[in-house]
Amino acid sequence: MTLTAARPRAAARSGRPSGGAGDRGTLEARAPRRRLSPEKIAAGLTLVALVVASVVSLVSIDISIPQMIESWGNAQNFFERVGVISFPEPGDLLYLTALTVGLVLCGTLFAAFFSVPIAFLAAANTTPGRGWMVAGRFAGVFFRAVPDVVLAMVFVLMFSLGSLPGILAIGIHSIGMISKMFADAIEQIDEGPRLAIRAAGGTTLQEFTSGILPQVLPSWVATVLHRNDINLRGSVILGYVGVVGLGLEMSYAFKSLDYSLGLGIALIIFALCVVMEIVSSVVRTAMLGFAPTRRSLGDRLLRRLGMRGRRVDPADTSAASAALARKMSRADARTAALRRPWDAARRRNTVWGWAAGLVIIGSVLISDIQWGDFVTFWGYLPETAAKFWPPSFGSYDAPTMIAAMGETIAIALAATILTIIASIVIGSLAARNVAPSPRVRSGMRLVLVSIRGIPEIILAIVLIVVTGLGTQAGTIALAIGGIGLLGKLLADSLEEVKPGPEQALTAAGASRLQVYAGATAPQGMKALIGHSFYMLDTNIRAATILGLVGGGGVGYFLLNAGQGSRYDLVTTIVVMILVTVLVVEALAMWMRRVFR
Amino acid sequence: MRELSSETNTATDAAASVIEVANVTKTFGDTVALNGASLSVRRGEIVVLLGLSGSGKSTLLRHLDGLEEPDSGTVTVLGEPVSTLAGKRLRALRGRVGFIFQQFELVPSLTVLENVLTGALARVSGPRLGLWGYNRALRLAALGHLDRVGLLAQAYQRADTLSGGQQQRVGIARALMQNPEILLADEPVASLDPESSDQVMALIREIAMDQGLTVVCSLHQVDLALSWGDRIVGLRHGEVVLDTPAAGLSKAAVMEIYGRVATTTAELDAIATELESARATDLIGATAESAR
Amino acid sequence: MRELSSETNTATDAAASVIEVANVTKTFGDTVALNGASLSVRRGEIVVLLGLSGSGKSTLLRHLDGLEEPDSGTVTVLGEPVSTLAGKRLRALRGRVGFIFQQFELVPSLTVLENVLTGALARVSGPRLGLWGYNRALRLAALGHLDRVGLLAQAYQRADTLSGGQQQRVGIARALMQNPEILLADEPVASLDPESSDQVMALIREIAMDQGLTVVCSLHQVDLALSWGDRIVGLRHGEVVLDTPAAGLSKAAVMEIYGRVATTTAELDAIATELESARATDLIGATAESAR
Amino acid sequence: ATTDDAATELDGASDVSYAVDENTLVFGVVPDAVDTQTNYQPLMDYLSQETGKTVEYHESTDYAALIEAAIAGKVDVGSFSGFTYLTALNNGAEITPISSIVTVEGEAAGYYSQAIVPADSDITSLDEFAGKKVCFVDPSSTSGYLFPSYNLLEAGVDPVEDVTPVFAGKHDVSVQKVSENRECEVGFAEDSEVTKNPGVKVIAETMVPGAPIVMSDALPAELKTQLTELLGEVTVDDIIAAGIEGADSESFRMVFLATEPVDDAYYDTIRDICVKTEAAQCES
Ligand SMILES: Nc1ncnc2c1ncn2[C@@H]1O[C@H](COP(=O)(O)OP(=O)(O)OP(=O)(O)O)[C@@H](O)[C@H]1O
Ligand SMILES: Nc1ncnc2c1ncn2[C@@H]1O[C@H](COP(=O)(O)OP(=O)(O)OP(=O)(O)O)[C@@H](O)[C@H]1O
Ligand SMILES: [Mg+2]
Ligand SMILES: [Mg+2]
Repeated sequence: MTLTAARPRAAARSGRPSGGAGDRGTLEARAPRRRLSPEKIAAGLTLVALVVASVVSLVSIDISIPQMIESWGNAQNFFERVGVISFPEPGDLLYLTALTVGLVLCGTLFAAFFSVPIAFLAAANTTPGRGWMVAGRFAGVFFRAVPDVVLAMVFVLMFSLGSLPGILAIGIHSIGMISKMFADAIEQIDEGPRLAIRAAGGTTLQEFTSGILPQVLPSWVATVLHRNDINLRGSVILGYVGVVGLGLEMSYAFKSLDYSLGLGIALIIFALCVVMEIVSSVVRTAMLGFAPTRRSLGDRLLRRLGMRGRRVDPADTSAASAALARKMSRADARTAALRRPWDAARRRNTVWGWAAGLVIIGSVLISDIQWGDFVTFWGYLPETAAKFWPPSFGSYDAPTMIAAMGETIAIALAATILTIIASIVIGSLAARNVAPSPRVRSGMRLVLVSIRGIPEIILAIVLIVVTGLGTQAGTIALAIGGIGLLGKLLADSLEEVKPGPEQALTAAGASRLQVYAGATAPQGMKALIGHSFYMLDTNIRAATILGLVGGGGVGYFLLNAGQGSRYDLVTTIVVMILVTVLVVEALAMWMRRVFR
Repeated sequence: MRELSSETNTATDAAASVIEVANVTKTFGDTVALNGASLSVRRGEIVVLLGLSGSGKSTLLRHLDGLEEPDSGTVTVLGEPVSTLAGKRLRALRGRVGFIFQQFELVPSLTVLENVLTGALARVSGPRLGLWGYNRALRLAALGHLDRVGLLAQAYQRADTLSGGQQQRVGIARALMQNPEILLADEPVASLDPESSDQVMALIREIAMDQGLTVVCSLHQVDLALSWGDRIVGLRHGEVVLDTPAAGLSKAAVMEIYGRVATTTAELDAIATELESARATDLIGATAESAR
Repeated sequence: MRELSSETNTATDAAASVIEVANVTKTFGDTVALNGASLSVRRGEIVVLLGLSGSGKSTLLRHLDGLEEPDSGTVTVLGEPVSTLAGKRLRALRGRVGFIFQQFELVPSLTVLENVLTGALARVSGPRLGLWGYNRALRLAALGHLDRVGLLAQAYQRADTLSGGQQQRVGIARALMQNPEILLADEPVASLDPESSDQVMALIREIAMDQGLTVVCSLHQVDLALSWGDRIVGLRHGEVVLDTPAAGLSKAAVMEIYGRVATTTAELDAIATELESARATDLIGATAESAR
Repeated sequence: ATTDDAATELDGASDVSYAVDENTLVFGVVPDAVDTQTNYQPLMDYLSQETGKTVEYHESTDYAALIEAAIAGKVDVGSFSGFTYLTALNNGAEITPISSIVTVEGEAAGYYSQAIVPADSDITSLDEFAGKKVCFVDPSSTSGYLFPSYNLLEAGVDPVEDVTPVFAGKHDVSVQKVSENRECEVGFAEDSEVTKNPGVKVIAETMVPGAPIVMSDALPAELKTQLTELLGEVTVDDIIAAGIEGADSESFRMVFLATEPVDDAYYDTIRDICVKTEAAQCES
């Protein structure tokens, strides 16, 4: 022992380079200099510039808190007039709900299906080439630049009134978000496992299904259910294809100032969104391999259904397996192992799988799709397409439109910066690995889904009556609404980071906040950047809420042009939005690459 | 530590013992990872855990830092009941206990230096972002630790671009950065060449001697275990099957921990034939059934 | 192989050589990972790469499977110019070459069995989803490989819940699942206990003998290298500094690869004393300071 | 909410208020009818120039939003549909109509809700709509549902029981679906969309009262008088004469030719419809 104990110094001191003593001067002198790449500096400066621009817009919008407080009485008056919440007839309600959910789900799944190849092309680490990547990203931006309302207006001219044009409108527009989120998730994977499959001689497709898909699936499930939530709330567009769904009923109620009924329907939609949030949470928990916390909502649900695995007596199993080992030959043991045991996980997966399958089949059935339209719609295509070309400014002129675009960007920037600040707090606390307790997480998730559940028109009215019409109300409305989106995206992304480094910091005695700043945030940085730019993108396209509050902007013109069937003007505005959003997307890609 | 001696009065010198594991059992689903394991470690001791892959070494170490909760049994570290501790007190305890992870668990997108600096988090208050969140003294100390493990030149490299052994050494530097009283090391030299292994073990030994650091370390290299450890603890199926001073222990004696006495080829063949014939007779029915 | 002999005519018996690395250099930023490395491996040979942590072992192995592109130099494997190969031919080649990763690189959310089955992807066409995407014969083969590495009982466990050594063995089973002609193993037993290490190395050796498998394997355990390797290749700073048959090689000779010649006990003691005194004087201040 | 000057003056004297402040006029608009390219800027400039106040012009897409703004006193001057005007009144908005905008040379303010059939159809009257698939726009549309319902009821056809209603969502879709004679055999839409499609012919029409320009009763009396003078009977030529830039343009003429004064009674037709059809929109 003494000998070995003496050895250390010799070894330790002969450490790598110029073995000298560890005094401060030489240590510092020997340490390499930190160098920042020029690209990183440029990207950093761009970010700073964007933040400054956002703050400037925010200041110029001149949000006056005292005035809002002064006018708060108006909001109270409004709520007093709302009265007691009421609901449609139960029979009607059930049918409306089933129909709406069915249609919307079909649309979302349609989008999810087509988003996979687009995401594959658009993700930097799976794309076959730069050209494909640009094309994939372009497709995503294009589909989300055309509002679903406009798509519905157009499709109804080519298809019969009914579910099909609605599903297509929802579906095609949703590809824009889903394909982007899918692609971003692919870019965030751990490359190792995929490399292993490449090393085994797997094809690109096999790399994808075996190495990438299992890693992105939790995120994809979250995205699809989140999009379904958005589409459900936006189901008013089904009105344009002659389908009366929940969204349209709600819209009628609000139009006739029947707030009590409108809020009743909003409550139903909210409940549906809560259900989807729970499903999302449960499925992700299982897929991400989180140890189930007894208090989580999903877990309680599972236990109610009796699907939590039975506690196995250790003595029992070890004896059993020993007996098994003794009795069986190797070959038999292997054959026996071909049968996957029905453990808790497998039972759970099977039940969820069947449930999902049934819901999907039910959705297709209730949608009552007129498949024949796929044959006939081609005839309408040239005529409809001709309406969009050549683009024109209608009765407006270019400067008006460009000014509107500028106004849109300013509002979007201002709203985004507010949203980011709030979402980082709420979204982080809604992540299982950041929240101090499951209760806080559930609470924050509820806050997020509730924010999403506030009908736009109610949010708009409350803001109008306290701030007046215009950009002030528009910015605040966007900022509040955005928290529901960004907060959720952020929470989900944070839950997907690798738990190991967090655990290492915990083991070093770091506080919760320190673990967050030291391990969770650096791993989630890429996602935060991506999602924040997506938020900006969404705000630039946000037309409805700005339209409601008289906030102006180019999106309002777009909706009006669609409403007035001025498709040549629609083309012009879509192109303007497209170009802007493409710039945002390009910036996002750059940032994500630099700050990976 | 006073509490400890009254609570868990084991055969060893309790007054000086800084780690007390009593009858800890832990199962994951159907897997029994620890099965009534007990262990007592005195201050300044270097205890080496040996055992087959999957025998529960990592699980035991994780219990010592409160990273797992035992199904039953108690874990007491530095006088604190780890398994029931929470919040500030648990953090404070963890700050005094360094942990070197088998899979390194570095933050991949941070630089090596930043990773090492996170080891100092228990000593600073509030969250730290980036390198400049830490003061100069801490940065220098971190560079010192990096130098000690031979990675000064890599200080500003991203952690995920390091070689396996380099990553492992960053993990070691991070744990040392804590200035721990107890070091829990889960196969700290598995990815290191013999030279670097020796250096690291020597470094750990040196700190143990100088500062009374207590070390519990799982190792796969019996030679290293015998030359650097004060005590060898053998685990098998989550049970402690050996607990003896390292001095004078022979390698052959240690190898018995691994359960399978080296079998000859002839013996192996015999077993194979026996199994083959067993399969051919009574078991076929059973298998066919279970395969259905 | 006929192509190969005409293309890269090295000093070794080219006709039988299945791996030819000629003058490969690879830098990452400022780091020179490989510096004109050359290597030639004959069919059925077991070559062990030794070298300090960071000396370029993993990088060299990755070049052999086309996972890195050399800055200069050529790599020829099974007669194919790996570094310029792409698409179908590269995939076909990779299908014939198994790779065991230092960091395992399992798909964390998949079961162990599914992970092993991905080793068969080159043999099936089209994407596979889930367990039932593979036919019974493949599943049985995968279970066989799992059994061989002692993990049959863990077949349906999620890969990320395995112990370190268990994960490593899954990586080995996956590579074996390929029925490779060449096995590139990056520290395949680093996380394994001596018993399991020996078993795994014996298994590899057995396959090499029976089926003419060629193995290039990086190891940190010199003993293992000497007992299982046919040839030892030493790397230092990305250069090949030793390339010699293992038979008859002494451990001390091998240790020289690690740069520092093994010192005698007397010498060590002298150095220790010297350092001790140095620490006692001027260095104490520095230590105290850096600890603050 | 009456046109009685004395009453308004009394109101005004007791609590005068502006949406923002005394130097600003907030003009809120919800585009009525289908042509939503509401290029009212020259009118705003005119108003600003004549009153010496800054005019804030806000276009909203939703009647409810503007009604609530009006109720909360957050608009000074506004323009929305006739129906909306009544709804706003019913919900407690204190507003007074001034005038309505004329967009077609030689015609009165307002537009037409037309009953249409395919061009080759031999249906000539509304009572023949019974038992048919009838295209409406949507249940909240004035000219696309409420007026048609009223007209059908007058013709002895129950718009819910006696026909198969189809909601097309938009006026042009309603016209197109009728012209195809597949999903809808007959239908209703607004005149401006009907004229665009030669595939349909009009068999009946009803004039829908034009959207009123209203002002808040809370404004001071002299300002209300001034607004009534400025907006009551103004033509595009008056605005051009006042030297407003951009007024002499095609795009402005398209949406604004002149205003004609209207009063509360002008909307009695709609009140009548409310009673007859028991439309949800009319309830408060
Ligand atoms: N992607 C990369 N970016 C930057 N440097 C890299 C990258 N990959 C490897 N290196 C550097 O190249 C050198 C050789 O790495 P390599 O992984 O080949 O070492 P190794 O011999 O396998 O070491 P070990 O035994 O520790 O695994 C190391 O200094 C490493 O930091
Ligand atoms: N989260 C988990 N879920 C299920 N099983 C687990 C989990 N963690 C560990 N196990 C199982 O517990 C057993 C002990 O694992 P442990 O990691 O303690 O082994 P170990 O002795 O460290 O092995 P190695 O030397 O291979 O690292 C293993 O069989 C492992 O599969
Ligand atoms: Mg372990
Ligand atoms: Mg390596």
